[in-house]
Amino acid sequence: MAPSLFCYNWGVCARTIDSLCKRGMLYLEASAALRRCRIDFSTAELQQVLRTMLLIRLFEERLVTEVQAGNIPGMLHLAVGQEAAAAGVCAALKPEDYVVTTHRGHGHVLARGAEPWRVMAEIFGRSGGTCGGRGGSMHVADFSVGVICADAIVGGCLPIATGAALGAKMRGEGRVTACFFGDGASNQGPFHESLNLASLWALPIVYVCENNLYGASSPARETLSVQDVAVRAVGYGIAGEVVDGNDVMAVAEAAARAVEKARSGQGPTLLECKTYRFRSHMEGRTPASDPYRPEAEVAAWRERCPIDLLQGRLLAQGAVSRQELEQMRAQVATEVEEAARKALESDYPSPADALLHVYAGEGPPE
Amino acid sequence: MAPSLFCYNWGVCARTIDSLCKRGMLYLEASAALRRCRIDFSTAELQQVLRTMLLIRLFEERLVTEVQAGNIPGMLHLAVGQEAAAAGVCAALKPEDYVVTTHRGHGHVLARGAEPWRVMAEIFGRSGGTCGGRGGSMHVADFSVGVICADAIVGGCLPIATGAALGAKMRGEGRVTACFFGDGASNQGPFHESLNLASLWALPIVYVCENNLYGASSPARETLSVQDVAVRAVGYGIAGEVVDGNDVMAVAEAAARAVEKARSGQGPTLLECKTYRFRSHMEGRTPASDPYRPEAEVAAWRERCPIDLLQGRLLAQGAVSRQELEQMRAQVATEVEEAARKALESDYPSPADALLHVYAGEGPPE
Amino acid sequence: MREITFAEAVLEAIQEEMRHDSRVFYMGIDVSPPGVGATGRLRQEFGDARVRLTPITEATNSGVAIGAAAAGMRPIVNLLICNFGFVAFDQIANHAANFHYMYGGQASLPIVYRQSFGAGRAGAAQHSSSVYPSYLSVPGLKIALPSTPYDAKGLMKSAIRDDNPVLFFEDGALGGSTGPVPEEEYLVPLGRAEVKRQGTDITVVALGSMVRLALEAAEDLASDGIQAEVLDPRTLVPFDDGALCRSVGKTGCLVIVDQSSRTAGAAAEVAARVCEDPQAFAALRAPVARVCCEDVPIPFSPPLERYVIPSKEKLRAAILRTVQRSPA
Amino acid sequence: MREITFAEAVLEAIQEEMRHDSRVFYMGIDVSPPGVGATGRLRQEFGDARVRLTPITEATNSGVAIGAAAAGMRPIVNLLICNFGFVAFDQIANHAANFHYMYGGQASLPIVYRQSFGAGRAGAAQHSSSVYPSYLSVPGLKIALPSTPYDAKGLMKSAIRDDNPVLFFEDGALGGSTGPVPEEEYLVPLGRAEVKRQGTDITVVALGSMVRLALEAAEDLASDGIQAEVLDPRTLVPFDDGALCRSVGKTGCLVIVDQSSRTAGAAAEVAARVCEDPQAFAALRAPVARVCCEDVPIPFSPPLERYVIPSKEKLRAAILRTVQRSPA
Ligand SMILES: Cc1ncc(C[n+]2csc(CCOP(=O)(O)OP(=O)(O)O)c2C)c(N)n1
Ligand SMILES: Cc1ncc(C[n+]2csc(CCOP(=O)(O)OP(=O)(O)O)c2C)c(N)n1
Ligand SMILES: [Mg+2]
Ligand SMILES: [Mg+2]
Repeated sequence: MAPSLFCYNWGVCARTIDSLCKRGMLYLEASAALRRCRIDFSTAELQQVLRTMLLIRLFEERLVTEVQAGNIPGMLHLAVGQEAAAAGVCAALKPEDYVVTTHRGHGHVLARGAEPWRVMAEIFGRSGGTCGGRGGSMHVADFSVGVICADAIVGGCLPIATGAALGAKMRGEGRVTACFFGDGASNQGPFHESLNLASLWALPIVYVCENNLYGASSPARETLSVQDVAVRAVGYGIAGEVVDGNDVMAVAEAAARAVEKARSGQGPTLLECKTYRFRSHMEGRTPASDPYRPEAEVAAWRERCPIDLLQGRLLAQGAVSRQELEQMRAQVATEVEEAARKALESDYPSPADALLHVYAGEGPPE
Repeated sequence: MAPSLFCYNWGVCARTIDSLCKRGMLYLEASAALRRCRIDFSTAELQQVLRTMLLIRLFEERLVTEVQAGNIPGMLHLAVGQEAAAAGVCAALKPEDYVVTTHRGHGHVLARGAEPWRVMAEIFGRSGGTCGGRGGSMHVADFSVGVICADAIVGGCLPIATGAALGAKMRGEGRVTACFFGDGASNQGPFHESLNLASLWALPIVYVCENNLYGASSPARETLSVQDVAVRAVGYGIAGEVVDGNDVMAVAEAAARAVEKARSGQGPTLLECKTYRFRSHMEGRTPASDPYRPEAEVAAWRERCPIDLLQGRLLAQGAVSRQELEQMRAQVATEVEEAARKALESDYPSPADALLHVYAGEGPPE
Repeated sequence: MREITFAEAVLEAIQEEMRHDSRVFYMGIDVSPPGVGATGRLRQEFGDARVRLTPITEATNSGVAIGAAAAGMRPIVNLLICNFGFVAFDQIANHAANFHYMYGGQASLPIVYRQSFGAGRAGAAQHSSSVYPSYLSVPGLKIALPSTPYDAKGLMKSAIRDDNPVLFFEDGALGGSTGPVPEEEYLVPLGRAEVKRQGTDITVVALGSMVRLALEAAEDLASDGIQAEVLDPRTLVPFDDGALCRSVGKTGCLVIVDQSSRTAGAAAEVAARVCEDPQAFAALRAPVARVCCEDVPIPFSPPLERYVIPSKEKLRAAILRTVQRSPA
Repeated sequence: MREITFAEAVLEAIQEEMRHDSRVFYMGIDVSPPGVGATGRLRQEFGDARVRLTPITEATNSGVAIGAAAAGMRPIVNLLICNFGFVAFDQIANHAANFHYMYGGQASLPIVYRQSFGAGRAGAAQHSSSVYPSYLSVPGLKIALPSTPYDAKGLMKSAIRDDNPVLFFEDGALGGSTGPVPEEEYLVPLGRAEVKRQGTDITVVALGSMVRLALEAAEDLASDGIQAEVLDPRTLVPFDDGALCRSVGKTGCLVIVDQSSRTAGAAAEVAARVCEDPQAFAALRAPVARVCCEDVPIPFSPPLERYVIPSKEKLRAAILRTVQRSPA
């Protein structure tokens, strides 16, 4: 039987988010709860986290250009605005840990340290991509950095992540698995089944729900029967926690607690990051400002850009100067430029290779 | 958004059950909480409920004889010991309400007033059966008494019941749906998805979990990550309640509350009845006293036979005499005898009829 | 006659049937706010109660339709891309398909499950499959798969009026394609194939967007003196055996072009039906050919994807090979 | 040679492979307490960590196997009756099947999914299906379907050692049947059919318990002067095309007897393979016959059930009809 500890850590800040979310909006200034985190991070660490968020942002903004230039086949789901969840959670992981993600996974694989050009090449369908161009934007797995699944069936990744955690536990490797998914996915059956199992078996896993308030065009208020996904932890006797998902320090702190718990054998945590995507569900399909999202809501969340929040805080603390920030941004921009160039130089895979790798350990099917 | 009322009504009695369940056992004498119910039922009603339980019991005991006589093909799952949940919940329903059940559904369809001989004929595979012999023991649906589904895929009946509730609501018929399922089913994805949806749409449905502490040979303590299934109501913002499932008055009272709530548009309830089956998961397969269940546990629950409990109470109250009880039992025994006779007289369907009814509104497939 | 798109035609069918029968309702994860997009239009006309936005729970949505149908409604469920429908496979194959039969005909289930399918748009392996073969072996389901706006509208109306669960497969490549659709009401019955082009030398059975491919290939080959007959089954269940066997009886040659996998795809069943029919078999003068998706998950990268899906060139080659193999 | 049951043979295979490779583990809803029954024996030997009792969550169990395999383990998942496996269809068809390919070969998934199938025991529609055709059209899965204890053990061992998801279908009618199984270790490779009886007049392709039916029918017919060759594919994916076409090339007649549905069942694919192979097709002298389950959900009542499933009489009739139709 799993430990039936339930710590529904919902701080002042989260409560504010909640009451604002109820009205479909969120206005939030730096609160006491936000400031509290400062002490736990070194300046170097914070700079690293900021750099990760910047990389994700500029990488994805580049994708907007590239999709317009016709370089990206298929569907493209960006996480612009949600960088704090990716950067914060991954900051709490070790290199040997596993990450499982979804159709909206560029940020996660970049935060794990994948080579940006290979991720971009994958999105372009090139042979240099992390999956040799077979997966594309929705499937940017990169096993070399522990991202062992990028799954585009909503809810489908949770059992797989749970299995990775089981495998790690059985092998006694001390690895933790972080499983990213959306608010929409939290209504799917596999969410329920996976959390039940992880609780029973005290698996080393952190379920990270990026609650961006929408599943495609569906508002969570019409599809999710509770205010907070995290409250569902009660139903599995595990820890649940809501954090401000745009506050990378809050995310990192909560993630560090959950990861530590998982690694020390105390089982899973359900960590909910309240956040928002600045762009459409999918590039191209719907206008950037979706008809289903009130303009004021979008604007309010844009005000709470996770990158601006952290930069503002670092500046206020005197931990960085404006000049250093500009320098960092310029470096990252160059890196992204370089990634795009290299990705575009990579060839398309040769057509007949399509018949390879259907089965492991074999050539093409006869 | 659904009403987020949560009333986790866990009375003295339930708490006792809980702590005993934790040790895999339950000893319980009539408690204050049990006695409290008395006032709400007329003697006539209680006698009716008792009669229903007796019918189910004697009917199923007859099936044991019949299976040994070779009259029952296939698998046979009995609910001997669980009669209070069926009788109590159905006592709270109106004739036009819907009931959805599982592989262990004889009690539910009988409690709804199905003709016993037709249910038995179905179990024997005869043409007089409620489904003409096509369903058998695991599928004893009888639409004439509102049992519109008897489903043998664990968890599969919950979405269907939810749909019936939606249909009733859309048609504005004021019907309530009662959906029976087991503790095992509560871990399946459709449980989660269905409760979420029913909450969002405030559907007129009562989810009745008969927690008999085992799913086939699996103890709930190894497969269910929480003590009480009902606590999962929290995750959907609906009411959850645990009752002593062997106390038919407690069940009926809680069910009446939940049904009333559903009928008046206040949405679903998750009602958990703690109970126990006296016999094996399946007749024949494993010995009657299963190797996986401690003998003392079985004995303790047998002490708490729901029929004995109610009879004892009625006698203590002076609401019935021993003689009346014996008379009732004799009447029911005759009824069951009659049912078996009639069922055995019913022909097997003629083989070529197997090709009928694949599609509605058509003859056999060409 | 006016021309409308395939997607419009399907929507019109739903709209008309919803007007015509108040028991018909729509549910799915794709329902937009009132007024926005196609489903938004439906929502505006019929209200939130009859055009229901659901959570992303395909399994439960499919089961809810069963219960609602048993309670007297006539639901239409949109599962969107057919790979998502696999999440609901149990509800459809174990529950919906068996319900009427298992309960001895006590109730019928008038349900339409919409699903889109097909590759060619870089959707990768989880968004590009053509999964109807997996349902084809499940008795109790009907399966429609139209190739034109006209058929789409007529079949959707029949599907909604049918008292059984009907899987309605929409070829993703056709959504924006246009074709003539009369203003006045009509139905296309389930179970009736259509010869989309008359021919004498070879029968090409084609489904969905493959019909257009087949028609183009047939036109090309006409100049080589080969007259291909293009037969569109339109529904896979019920299947119009008569039309198939008549055509093959006439031409003596059979090629099937289909987007589902070569192994155990829809083409296998078509081939089997011809080979077990004594007349059709007797008429068959050359081996049957299947032009299908290669037996691989659909790859993302466009050059790879193009390589594994059926093309006019592959079809043309298969037709030529088959005709050449047939002793005149 | 000693004789053991089919069920024992499968268990022995699992036991041996678990001893041989510590990454192999077992999970399912059927795991009994240590010592009780077959899985209880496994649990006693290998402990709770390697023989894991799960909740009744087939979808998640199947997905957990994917993750565990990606993390270096070699899981065996028991889904029990194949209808329950439909609950896991998404995880198997959308995830397990695509994983290796979609991620460009970065990882392999050595998983065995056990499922039992078949009618004849009054299990009714939700416990009697033979669902392998639904997976047959999904590339990326292998499918084994043994007919004897010998094959069961040898194929299970190969399946466990294979680096791909293998669906292992066990015919429910065979569990208690016995047959010779050597004490010493051996493997039966995936993808190799076996001629279970030599014959010259007709090829009978049979799967699972239908092999015994076919052998009996063949013996009966031998006295009528008809020599039937009984071919057991043993695995459906990979499929031994060579063996099939060789046999039909020799006999010129083909009957397939299978418990899955007539429409789009395994028999359709077997028929299609023969009809598209130029040599085999040229040899074919009579229409192909399918002796399968009727296209109905399996009814509960035994007289109804017997009517819809394949029988020796139906097979015998089909063989006779086919041979009579073939011009000598
Ligand atoms: C099973 C399934 N149903 C539907 C879809 C289509 N779809 C892709 S993303 C998406 C929204 C998912 O919402 P959420 O889980 O909140 O993640 P987000 O996109 O917001 O990151 C939908 C409906 C899908 N991919 N899989
Ligand atoms: C999806 C599925 N998996 C497994 C089974 C086999 N099975 C039949 S009943 C049962 C136990 C169900 O347990 P529970 O839900 O607690 O109901 P109970 O039998 O105790 O009434 C199992 C595992 C099934 N019928 N369906
Ligand atoms: Mg979301
Ligand atoms: Mg139970």
